[in-house]
Amino acid sequence: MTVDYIFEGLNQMFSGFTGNEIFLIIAILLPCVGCFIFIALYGLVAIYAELKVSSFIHDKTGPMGQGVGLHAGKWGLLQPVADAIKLILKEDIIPSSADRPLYILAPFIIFIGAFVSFVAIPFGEKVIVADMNIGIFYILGIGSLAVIAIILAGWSSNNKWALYGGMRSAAQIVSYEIPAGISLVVVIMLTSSLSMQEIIGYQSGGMFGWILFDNPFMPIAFVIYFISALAETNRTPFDLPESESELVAGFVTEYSGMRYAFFFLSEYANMFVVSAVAVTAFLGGWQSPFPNFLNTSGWSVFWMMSKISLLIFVMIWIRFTVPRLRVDQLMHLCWKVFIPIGLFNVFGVAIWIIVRG
Amino acid sequence: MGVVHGEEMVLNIGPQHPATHGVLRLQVRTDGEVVSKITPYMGYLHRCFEKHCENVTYEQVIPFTDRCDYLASMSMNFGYVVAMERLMDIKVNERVEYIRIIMAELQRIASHLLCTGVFGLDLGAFTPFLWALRDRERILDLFELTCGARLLYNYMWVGGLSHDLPVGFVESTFKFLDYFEPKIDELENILAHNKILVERSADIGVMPKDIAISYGVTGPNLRASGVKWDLRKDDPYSIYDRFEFDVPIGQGLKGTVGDCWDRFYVRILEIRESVKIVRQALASIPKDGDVHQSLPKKIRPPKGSVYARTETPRGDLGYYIESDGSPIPYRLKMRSPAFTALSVLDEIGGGWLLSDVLAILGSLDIVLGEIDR
Amino acid sequence: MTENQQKLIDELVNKGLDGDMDAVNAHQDRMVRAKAKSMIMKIQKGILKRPPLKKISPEEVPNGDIVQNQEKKENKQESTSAKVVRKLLEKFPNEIENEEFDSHIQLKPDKWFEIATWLKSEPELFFDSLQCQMGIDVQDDILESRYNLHSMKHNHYVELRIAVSRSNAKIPSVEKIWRVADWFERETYDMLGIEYIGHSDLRRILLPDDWEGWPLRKDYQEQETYHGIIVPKMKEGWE
Amino acid sequence: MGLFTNKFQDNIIVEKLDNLLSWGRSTSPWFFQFGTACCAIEMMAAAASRHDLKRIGMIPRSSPRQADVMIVAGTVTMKMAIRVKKLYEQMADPKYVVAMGSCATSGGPYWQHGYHVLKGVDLVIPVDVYVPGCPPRPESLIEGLLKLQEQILEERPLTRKMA
Repeated sequence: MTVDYIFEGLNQMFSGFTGNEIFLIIAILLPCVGCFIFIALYGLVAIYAELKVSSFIHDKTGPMGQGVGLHAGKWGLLQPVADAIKLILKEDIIPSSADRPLYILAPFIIFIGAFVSFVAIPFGEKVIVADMNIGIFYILGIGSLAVIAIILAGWSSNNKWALYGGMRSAAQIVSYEIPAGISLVVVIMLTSSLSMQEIIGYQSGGMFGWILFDNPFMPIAFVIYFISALAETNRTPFDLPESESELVAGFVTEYSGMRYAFFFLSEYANMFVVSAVAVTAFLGGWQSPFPNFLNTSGWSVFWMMSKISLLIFVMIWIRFTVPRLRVDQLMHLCWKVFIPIGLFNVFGVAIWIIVRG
Repeated sequence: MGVVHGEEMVLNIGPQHPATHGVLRLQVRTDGEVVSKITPYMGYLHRCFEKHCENVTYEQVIPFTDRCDYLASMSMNFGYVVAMERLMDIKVNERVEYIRIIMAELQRIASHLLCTGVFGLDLGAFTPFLWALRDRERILDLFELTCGARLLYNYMWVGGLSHDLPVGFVESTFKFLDYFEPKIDELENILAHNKILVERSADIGVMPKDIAISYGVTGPNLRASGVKWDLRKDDPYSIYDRFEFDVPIGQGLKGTVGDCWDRFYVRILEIRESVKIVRQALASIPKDGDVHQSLPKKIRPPKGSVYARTETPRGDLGYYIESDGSPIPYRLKMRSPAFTALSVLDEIGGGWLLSDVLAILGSLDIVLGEIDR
Repeated sequence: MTENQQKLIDELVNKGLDGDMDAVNAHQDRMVRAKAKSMIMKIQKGILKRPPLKKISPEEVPNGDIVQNQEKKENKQESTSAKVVRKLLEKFPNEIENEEFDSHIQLKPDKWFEIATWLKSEPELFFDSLQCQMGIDVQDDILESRYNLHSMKHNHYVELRIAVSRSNAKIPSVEKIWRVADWFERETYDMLGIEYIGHSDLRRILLPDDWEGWPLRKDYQEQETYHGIIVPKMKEGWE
Repeated sequence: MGLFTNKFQDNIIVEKLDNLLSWGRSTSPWFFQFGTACCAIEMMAAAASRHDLKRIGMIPRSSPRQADVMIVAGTVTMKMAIRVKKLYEQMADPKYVVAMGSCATSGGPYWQHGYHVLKGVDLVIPVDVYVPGCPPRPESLIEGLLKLQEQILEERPLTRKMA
């Protein structure tokens, strides 16, 4: 989509120039750079939000930029920037006993997984990097890259805590992809499309057109998806891979400086991606919740972002409210609760579609 | 298909680990996530308390007792002065007794608050911990008002107290209690009846009665196993026999008697009982009485020995003092409750998952300063 | 002069002769005080003989129920001690070393394990909980291991002491009877070097394994360095 | 980072970059929860609701790899001293140490007869800021950390040092 527009635009601007292939490369690179900058900026905002929200839940003030010299701005707004600068310039330690290539590779893989998913997220009718006809399938597939990265990180660090974190994470993410997938299957059955834009198109006409309110099975599917998404992003109550009071820092125990920052950033990027999928599949995507109210293409980015932010806020809220589950309880919840309910949901929706015609 | 056994892995938890509440090392044998044997290694905070006691005078021992259990310094002082007064046969006046009990019970609330909060933290709930610390700060304010220190007080002296209560203490304590009582419900709601916390702690690490007694486990841990044993009731020291309060015991409301949840919940119930005691004591405290009245001119206890026990937030604290008639103790042994509580860990912690072991450790409420001394 | 008074004077005289004149001076009755002092003078001059020390031999421990009950009311601790002694003598004669049982019972180390088993299983005593176990360096080359026992059922206490010489500091372990003794004995071993025979895992518990010496012995000298770190109290430039 | 440390001549660009870097470091010193004894409780109190170390940008980390400041809160014993050194070595540069309380500074009340107590953590690792007190109040810990921030702010990470 966006790539096409940029390619055409460039062609028109420099009509007469022959090397079209260069334009194509530029047209592909530009959205990528845009995405990267977006993720970086969004990461800073999300970290700041997490600090602040958690602080308010804890009866604190959070970063206030108090300190000496050039402090971190009003309300500590520059706090994440300072964190980033510090992390970039910290010493990069690779333990001598670590598996060096894998150790270096892991943070990149996890970041690539999060980064590539952004390609298929629609922020508006035209604002999408690539509107694939298998968009939702693509995001689910790419999202699984995180498992590989976490296992690599846990294994290559040659640290027992990291290994525990990696193994727990592998079991957890692989398991929770099934209920997440099943609850999205329901959506696909309704819309009979895998394309993100078409799913959103199905939900036009305000809040009550959303798939969430489409039939009585959908809220169940939404809850299952959202909880599975929490598990996939390793957030409390499913933060077993990096559970601080058990495994020190889990699979990132040995990482420092820039490499740690990548893990940190991709956690927030993953949160964004799963929230975006939830918004697309259940909450009407970039459409306005009220029919014909601010429903222009300019406002669509706003609606999309605010819905995603709401879900991210809920994720932070849950993180600072509930304790952590245990490994076996986690698996129990997935295999014995979510998957049966999810399958029942699929069955129910299928009948619903037939009955409704 | 038989049961598949992997190779066992030895895991060292600590000495610097967020779950060990200080500097404790647990050497854990694990098969996957299942823990088969736990060997605690302590002594990372061995500060030679008993050697110090053999080198300083009886008065100077009190600050060192403070530093042993830094979460319940008042109770540690209390135990020592009770032992010394028994050895020297000193009677203190009514006002001193009342103030001591108020302080000890406030300290019990503070200590249990931290313990319940940290137990939540071990299970991954971060917020209740900070809320508990927030309320604890208010108690520390009261202590600060009284003796100027926040954590280590050196407040109770042999035969008296270092300071009398400040003006307005009774009112501010009543005010605190009025503020605090709804907060207990809040803590109970967010932690004790949280579904996930119940799942994580009920039926986990069950400690039967006989094991608890054989291992010398005391205090809330013993009471959670269903033994109604509280020195304040069964062997009253000071003036505890004048107050009305219950001794909560574990009932297995969510699982078996003596599981982690019981140990955790008994502490919340004890906070309520302590609030009761403080209210009664504040209401009936005598207005006059010099807190320095029975301070001895010099502390030279007669030749002999004494073993006195008091109930601290963590259990029976015993001081064994051997005196040779000089102003310096010949030998002073502290029988610390957390020391025995930790020794039971291997017995009740084997066979559980790694996360459970840390939950059990959290529910035993250990303080390393007191274990290592 | 009544018999009681005479006994009291004897006691005071004995105390005074042992160096504790405070006890004599602190006595309230002037008559008794004066008599005691004059007696001490006479003894020191060699006119009189020193009165015999009061002794309670095991046979004199009251057996009658009425007497025992009276004593129970007066002093619970003492009565438990006496009861334990009476029963102990029936079962294990020749194991008690001391003659005064007011505060404690002194045992010989040899049969300690059997005695401990019996103490826990005997229904009338039933010491099911070992409150405290400690070691102490009594001067004159003697180390003592002291046990404070308590019964949850009967709510009574007793203190037992076992003395051994430094050169042969070996005491049977009671780890198997009261599980809590496991760590207590390890601690005593760590601090004083008393060896507990039969202990399953007698290692240092608080100090590092490669530490030298037994810190709570009175003649302990700190080691100079530990793994290259200076141990003693003086830092460069202090004082 | 080691690649660029102290490699550049002093000029206007390097100076500005230096300022930026030291600002980043001083504003976000994540601390390693190294609580050993009584002072650890006061450190927790300082990080908790009333005093709130997050205000000055300090976040607790439990892995030494990701921490910048090691607050040695409490008595360090001989048995622990070896581990302290090891943990310090595991931290990534730039790293700073705050000795909190008299025990970590000099052995505190245990300096005379404490045969097993390290008489000051500076015998094992270099210390940047000493916070006195037994235990120091959270306010004094925060004061010490602000002193540390001042110290970091004056650093010139990139500029070549005059020999």
